[in-house]
Amino acid sequence: MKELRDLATKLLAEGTVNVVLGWEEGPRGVRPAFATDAAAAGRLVFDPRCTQNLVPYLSPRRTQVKKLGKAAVVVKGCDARAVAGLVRETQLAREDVVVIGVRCGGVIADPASPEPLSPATVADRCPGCNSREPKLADHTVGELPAAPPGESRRDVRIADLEARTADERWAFWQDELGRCVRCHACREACPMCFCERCVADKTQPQWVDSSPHPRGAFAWNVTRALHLAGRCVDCGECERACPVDIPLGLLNLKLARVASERFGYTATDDPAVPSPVGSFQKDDAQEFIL
Amino acid sequence: MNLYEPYRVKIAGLVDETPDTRTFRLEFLDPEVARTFDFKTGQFGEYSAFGAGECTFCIASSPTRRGYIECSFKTVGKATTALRDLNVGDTMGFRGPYGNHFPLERMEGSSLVFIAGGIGLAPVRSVIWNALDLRDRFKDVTIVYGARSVSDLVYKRELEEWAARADVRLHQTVDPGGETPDWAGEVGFVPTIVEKSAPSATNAYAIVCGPPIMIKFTLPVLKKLGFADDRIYTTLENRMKCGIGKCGRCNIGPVYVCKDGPVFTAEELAKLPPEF
Amino acid sequence: MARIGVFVCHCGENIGRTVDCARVAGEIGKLPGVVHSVDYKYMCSDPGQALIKQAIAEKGLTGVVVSACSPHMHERTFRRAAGGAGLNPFLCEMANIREHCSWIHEDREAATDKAIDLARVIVEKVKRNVPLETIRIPVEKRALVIGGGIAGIQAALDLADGGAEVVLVEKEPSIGGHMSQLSETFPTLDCSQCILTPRMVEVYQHPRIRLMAYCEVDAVEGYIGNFKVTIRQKARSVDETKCNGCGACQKACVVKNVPSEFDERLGKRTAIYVPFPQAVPNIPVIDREHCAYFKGRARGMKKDACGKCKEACARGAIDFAQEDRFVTEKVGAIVVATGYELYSIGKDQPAAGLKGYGEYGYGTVPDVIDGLQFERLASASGPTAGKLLRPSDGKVPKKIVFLQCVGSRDPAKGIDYCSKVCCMYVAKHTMLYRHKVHDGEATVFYMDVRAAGKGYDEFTRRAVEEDGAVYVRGRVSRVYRDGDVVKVLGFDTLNGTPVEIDADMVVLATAMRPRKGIEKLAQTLSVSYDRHGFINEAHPKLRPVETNTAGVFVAGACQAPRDIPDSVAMASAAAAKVLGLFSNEMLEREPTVARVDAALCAGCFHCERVCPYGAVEHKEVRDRKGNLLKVVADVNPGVCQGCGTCQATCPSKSVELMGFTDEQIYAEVNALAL
Amino acid sequence: MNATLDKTSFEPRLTAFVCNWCTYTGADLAGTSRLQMDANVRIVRLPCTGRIDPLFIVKAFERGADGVIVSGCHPADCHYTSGNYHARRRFAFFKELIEFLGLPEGRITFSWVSASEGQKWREVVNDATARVRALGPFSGYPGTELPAWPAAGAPAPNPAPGGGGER
Amino acid sequence: MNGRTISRSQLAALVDDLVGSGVGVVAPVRAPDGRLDYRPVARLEEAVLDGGLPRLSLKSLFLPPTEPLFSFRKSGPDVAIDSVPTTFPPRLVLGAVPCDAAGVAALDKVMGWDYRDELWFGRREATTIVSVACGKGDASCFCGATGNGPAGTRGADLLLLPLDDGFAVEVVTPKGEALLSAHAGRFGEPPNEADVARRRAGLLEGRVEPVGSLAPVTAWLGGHFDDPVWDGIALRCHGCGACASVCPTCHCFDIVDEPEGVTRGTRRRNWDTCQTARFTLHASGHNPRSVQDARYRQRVLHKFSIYPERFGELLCTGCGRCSRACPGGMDLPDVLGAIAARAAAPAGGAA
Repeated sequence: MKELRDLATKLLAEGTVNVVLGWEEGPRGVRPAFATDAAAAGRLVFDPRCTQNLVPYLSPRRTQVKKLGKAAVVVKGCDARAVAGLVRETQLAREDVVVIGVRCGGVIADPASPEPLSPATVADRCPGCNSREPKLADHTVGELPAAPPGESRRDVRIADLEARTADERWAFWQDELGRCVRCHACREACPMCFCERCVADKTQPQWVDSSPHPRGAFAWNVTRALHLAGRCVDCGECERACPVDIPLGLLNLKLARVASERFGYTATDDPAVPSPVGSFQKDDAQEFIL
Repeated sequence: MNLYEPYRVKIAGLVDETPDTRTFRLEFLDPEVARTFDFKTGQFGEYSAFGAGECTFCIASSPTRRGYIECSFKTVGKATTALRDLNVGDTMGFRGPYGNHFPLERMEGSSLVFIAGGIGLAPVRSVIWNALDLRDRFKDVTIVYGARSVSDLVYKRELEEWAARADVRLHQTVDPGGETPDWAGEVGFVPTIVEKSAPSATNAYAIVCGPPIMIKFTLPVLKKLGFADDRIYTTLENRMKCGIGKCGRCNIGPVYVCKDGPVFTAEELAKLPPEF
Repeated sequence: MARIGVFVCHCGENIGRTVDCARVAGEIGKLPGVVHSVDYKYMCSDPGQALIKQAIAEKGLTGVVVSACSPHMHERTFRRAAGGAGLNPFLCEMANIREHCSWIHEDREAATDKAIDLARVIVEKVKRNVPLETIRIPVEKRALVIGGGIAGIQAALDLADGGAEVVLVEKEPSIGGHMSQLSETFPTLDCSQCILTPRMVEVYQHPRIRLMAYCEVDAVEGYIGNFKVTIRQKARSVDETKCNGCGACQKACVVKNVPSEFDERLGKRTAIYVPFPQAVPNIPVIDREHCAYFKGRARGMKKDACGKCKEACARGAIDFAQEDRFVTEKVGAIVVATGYELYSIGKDQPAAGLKGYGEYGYGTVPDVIDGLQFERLASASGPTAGKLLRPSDGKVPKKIVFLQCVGSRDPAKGIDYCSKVCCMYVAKHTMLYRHKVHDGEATVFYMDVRAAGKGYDEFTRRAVEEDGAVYVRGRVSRVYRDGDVVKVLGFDTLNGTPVEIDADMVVLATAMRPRKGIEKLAQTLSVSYDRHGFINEAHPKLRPVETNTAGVFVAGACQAPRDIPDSVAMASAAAAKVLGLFSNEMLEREPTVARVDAALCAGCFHCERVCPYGAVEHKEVRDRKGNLLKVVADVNPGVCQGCGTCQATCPSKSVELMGFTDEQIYAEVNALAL
Repeated sequence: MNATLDKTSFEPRLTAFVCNWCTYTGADLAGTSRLQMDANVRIVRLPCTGRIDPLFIVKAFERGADGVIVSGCHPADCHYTSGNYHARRRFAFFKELIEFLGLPEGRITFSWVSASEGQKWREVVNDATARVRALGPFSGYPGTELPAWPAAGAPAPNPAPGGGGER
Repeated sequence: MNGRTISRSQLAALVDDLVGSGVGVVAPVRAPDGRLDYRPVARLEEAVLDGGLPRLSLKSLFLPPTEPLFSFRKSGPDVAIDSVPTTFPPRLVLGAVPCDAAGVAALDKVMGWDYRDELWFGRREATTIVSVACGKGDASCFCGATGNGPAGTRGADLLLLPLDDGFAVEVVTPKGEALLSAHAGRFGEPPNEADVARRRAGLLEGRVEPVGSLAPVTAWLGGHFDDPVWDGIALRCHGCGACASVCPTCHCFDIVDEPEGVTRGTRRRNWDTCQTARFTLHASGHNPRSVQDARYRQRVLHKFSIYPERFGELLCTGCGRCSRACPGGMDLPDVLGAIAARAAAPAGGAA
């Protein structure tokens, strides 16, 4: 923690950056901090409650954050993939951000929860994580903690869903997506949803009904998942943001597996690795095409 | 039937004012509504292109002309594009009249100065005809109207009519560069022409409508000419959906534009937060 | 305000038989925005078109739908008609109720219902059509010719003589191609080099031809009229501006035993060499694989292992440090004339699906050679100076067996086509042989003799009748070395008897294949090729020298096996096509191109990644004060070909393909709701 | 779609998104060759499969299609050289997603049909139609009704078969 | 307390009676993921009374996330309109959380001023709301500060206060009284007043709300639109509007047309939120609220200044859902506390 605070203070003092995006104690657990002075830098924390990915704040559309000046951002390994995503898709110049990596032993699913990190509280993406130390970082702080506790539940859930009949899956998802109120919090919290105007807000024509009826919810969730196919960085923010607890991560993970199995792509914090969107192999599998 | 169900109206006529601005004359399909429908000048309505949605414009015709209403609109979005696709004889929807109005009754016995820019003439036109139809109740009537170019002037036929009337002083202008070789009117921005024509502020009211930038520069001119802030009226065009004070979209600070407006005095406007 | 006119065509009985056209017109007439809907016997007839023009004028139509045949048949017709009546041609569309309806359904009810649907879909689309202007682009009046064989030479000369600038790219050190290797040519037996070399010199000296030998096309961007070609100039290790072709370097070269490509490995050359004496340009090249200097360098030696050529060169033209260079050329058209190579007879096959002829002993029996090698043995400029001597021991062969169709017409070996020239050159070979070795016996195994062509059949008959070649109809099962002789085991299918010949030499007439690497070049040029690698012509009968990519033409044996007259004829034809293209100052193109809405574009550049044409460029968006707000995509309408992949890829749909906008497609899909 | 239709008399509606150069032309060839086929398919012509957005397919189902066909040039045949390769990736993601969401198999048919494959186009049309006919009307596609107002004594909406328990 | 008692078994029987007589009963139901949703129930056992806040507030039962306003059919130039019903079959909400019920009551004001929203009031009139006093508050709750409290009766027709076996029943409205008298046999004697008082007090025991009195905040907000307190207030805010979705009083909506083909379609009313840039964006590209600070300020002002000024009550019931739902760590009590501090600071001084 001291290492992080000292580094943030130094970067601010040297004028290397004008603001450090990190986490601080808030009224409900930790919350994002926009530290512009030493005092604020001295309040930065990193612990398993730092679940939130701060990279969405680096989107060029966040004009108010941009106005604060050049930023450093504290990232976990998973968050670093989002930085890479923004760099890969020319939303952020690598040299315009200082990346402070934190070595991570897993975070808890609900950052407001007072419970400690445990197999019961750990975020779904953490067990088995292989990017606990960001490679993209300009600075990396902290000791590498023990590996995240517990086992991934989502692998089991995907396997379970895949084992069901199509009708059962259909019923499952109609029920889950049926709660969607089309607030689009999933989109706003997503580091990779940086469009100037989302296709769901396009009215001429209205491809995606704006209504939160089952049809609109289906169209939106299909669209969201597809637009993140091969781009999702698996930071879990969409699912965390969803006020009605739709398991969006399952859709993302399913498509991440498609990207990996069909196109050999895994989300990475190396911006030089091309995403499967915009590339192809002549021998991509096409068993589903007659 | 609920609040949000529109009257069905038939397009009885249309005029292309400019390449992207069109005026519809609308007649109510329900004869009872046609007979009883009444409104006051400055009020607005929600116009439907069924399948595309609603859009908000003031009623551009005068309440003195009964049996129909008129609206003028520029093609900018989905609904206006769909409205433009309609032909004479087609059915569209209308909800209204909504909102407050220009207090013409209060202005009786006074001179009226109308200042409008571009399609901002639409709400003003309603007041103009209302006043002209009751001409003997008002003193001088002055109209300053400008647009970016000659082809952007709306209601050209009526401008000719007003120009020909002895009881109306009409100053037409286009922005520098917008004139044609045979343009007989003024060349210059509306505030400049207002200053030049210098209508008397004595016992007069000003009604100003147009793009925000025009209003911004016209208000000081009016002030200089001696118009008090509470004798200058304008209308606001915030985004609206319901038109009846529920949907929350048209709030400017504590004001619901759809109910407290759309007509405001300059005095009232000055007190509002700058969110319009 | 939509005012759509719909015109339903009966196409005589073609549509009318199964589709109730009057009902289609009636139903469509009830749609919102349709102000005119009629049916007529033949819409494409003059009176039919007149109906459209009249309705446009009288009803003030804002869009026209012709419900008739495929747009591939008559879209141009009706768009021209609409244009003639003052309507923007792109406000006219066709609903295909013939190919896609009346011709494939018998149930009149179902077919009529479907025709109504199809027409409604297009009506809804047309409502969203916007006027478009044909794109006009300037033409760069320079041509690129790829390949310096006889086809490329002919094309280059015709083009240059026709007034066009030409860039001729040849990957070998010299132009001339296979024709320069031939001894004599059929059916006249005139000397190949004698007729070719003057043309080579002409190329070299032509003021409008830029000859780029020892070069390869690396990349091609752009489109018809405006290609940008990147050409790799391979390092010769010899400064072309200094070399005067004196040959001193070759004399000095210590490496003298490199198998000569020009002599089909029957002769030797030095490491620094010109392929043959009449080479154009007459500038040597260092074969770095064999050169002692470079071999030393490759072994990591600090000291120069050699340098004799450099010492020998009085003009200081040897440049060991030379590297590949890239130059770009702007051209308006491209002629592909990369020629052929012979089917590799051994087991080592360059392409999947091809099998070798191990049973014929090629490569293991020195006296089994292919046709080109025979040409070199027979050529006065060849390794034997024109004396016919067999490779193994230099003896004069008294008995030569010629095998036709080695590879060709043999689906089992992977090639099912006829190589076309072999029957003729085998006949020629027997004659050359008999002219040089009067007592020699020439036996030809053939499947049949294909000698269609002016003077061709006479030529093959002459081989038999005047020069005594023995033609045996049948296949050879095995060729092997037996002491001093080459045993040929075959079967005479006319007599039904096995044939066994003790030959001194065997010549295999192997199949012609396109040049190695043709697929890569074709992909670079975005032209299609068949499964053998031959470039596809745009139409086998009507557009034989065009490809499916506008502005790219094809000549010679890279399109299919061709002999010299065919290749030359194609080359002239291609040149004529290019000159026709160049006779226009501007080209007209359909305005089906993508446009980016800069306000909505977030600049993720997925569109750039998927664009097959590199049409997406970067554009800076600045505020009034000049501050950079963002960098967005921008489509170069001249380069865009209108596939629309960008739009489907764009997550926010900030790019629209004109003619197939989201609004139009949405309207079409929406129109299919019951 | 009218879900009450007798299944045996049910004639499905299929929307086909095809490229202009291969499949549309192949369908033209089928016509020229007078190859009789089911009349259930309505073609929407696009320049290239590269232009086909999964949104089109979603919208087609929203507008009552019981099935969708997507067809274009074979790999390496694309008129625009690579539009179909990009489309293939897009369709792979879409197909896997939509199946994961439980869309009944057989509602969507992907195919490559070249300009010379009129015969194949007929097979694609007839097979797809037969598949969708067997599946019945797609009345299960999400609609616009919310289950908000409880009918008298209506049971709580059943948490999907197997939809509960494990979260 | 003016009421009666009802045992659990009698309450179960009451539900059976109601369901049997065709009244829809809605109650908090445990979803497979453990969260609560207001859903129709057939029997009391399905309901979870006093289990805390359901995911979405009670407002969704009266202003559904989406609802049709009417449908239309076109034929040539003509359009026919098919209305939707504005009367609804009877319904009972059992187990409304008091802060949710209070939200519905607050919304009656805006839905009824001048123009009366028939769809809202049609549902209101058809629905009887039975609240259950809340014992599940957490650190984000501030219902006390909004004047309601865990046993608040605002918006409820009846209020149930849990006893050892069953509930004390407080009659709040004539509609509640009607329910009680129609099913009088199900209800028992009035409860022990002292016990009720003790239990009421117990609900507040140990509770510390994250923000104190809101009166100074409301008083201060009106004149401080441009105060520096707003600068950077929403840096953390994603503008996602999750807060508005879960809020019992956020009622902004959108009206959209959804075509179902060339000739048919439906006009719908859908939830919307002032937290997105799109909300006020003009077709011209001009946006009166161009930054998130302005949008967040609008939300605060609407709840704590505009609405009180116009309708005499807060547009917030202190349920705390917005804080819990926020993915960016925005916390309304925290913001209100900052404003209160600012209001308390000497004029012009720093907060």
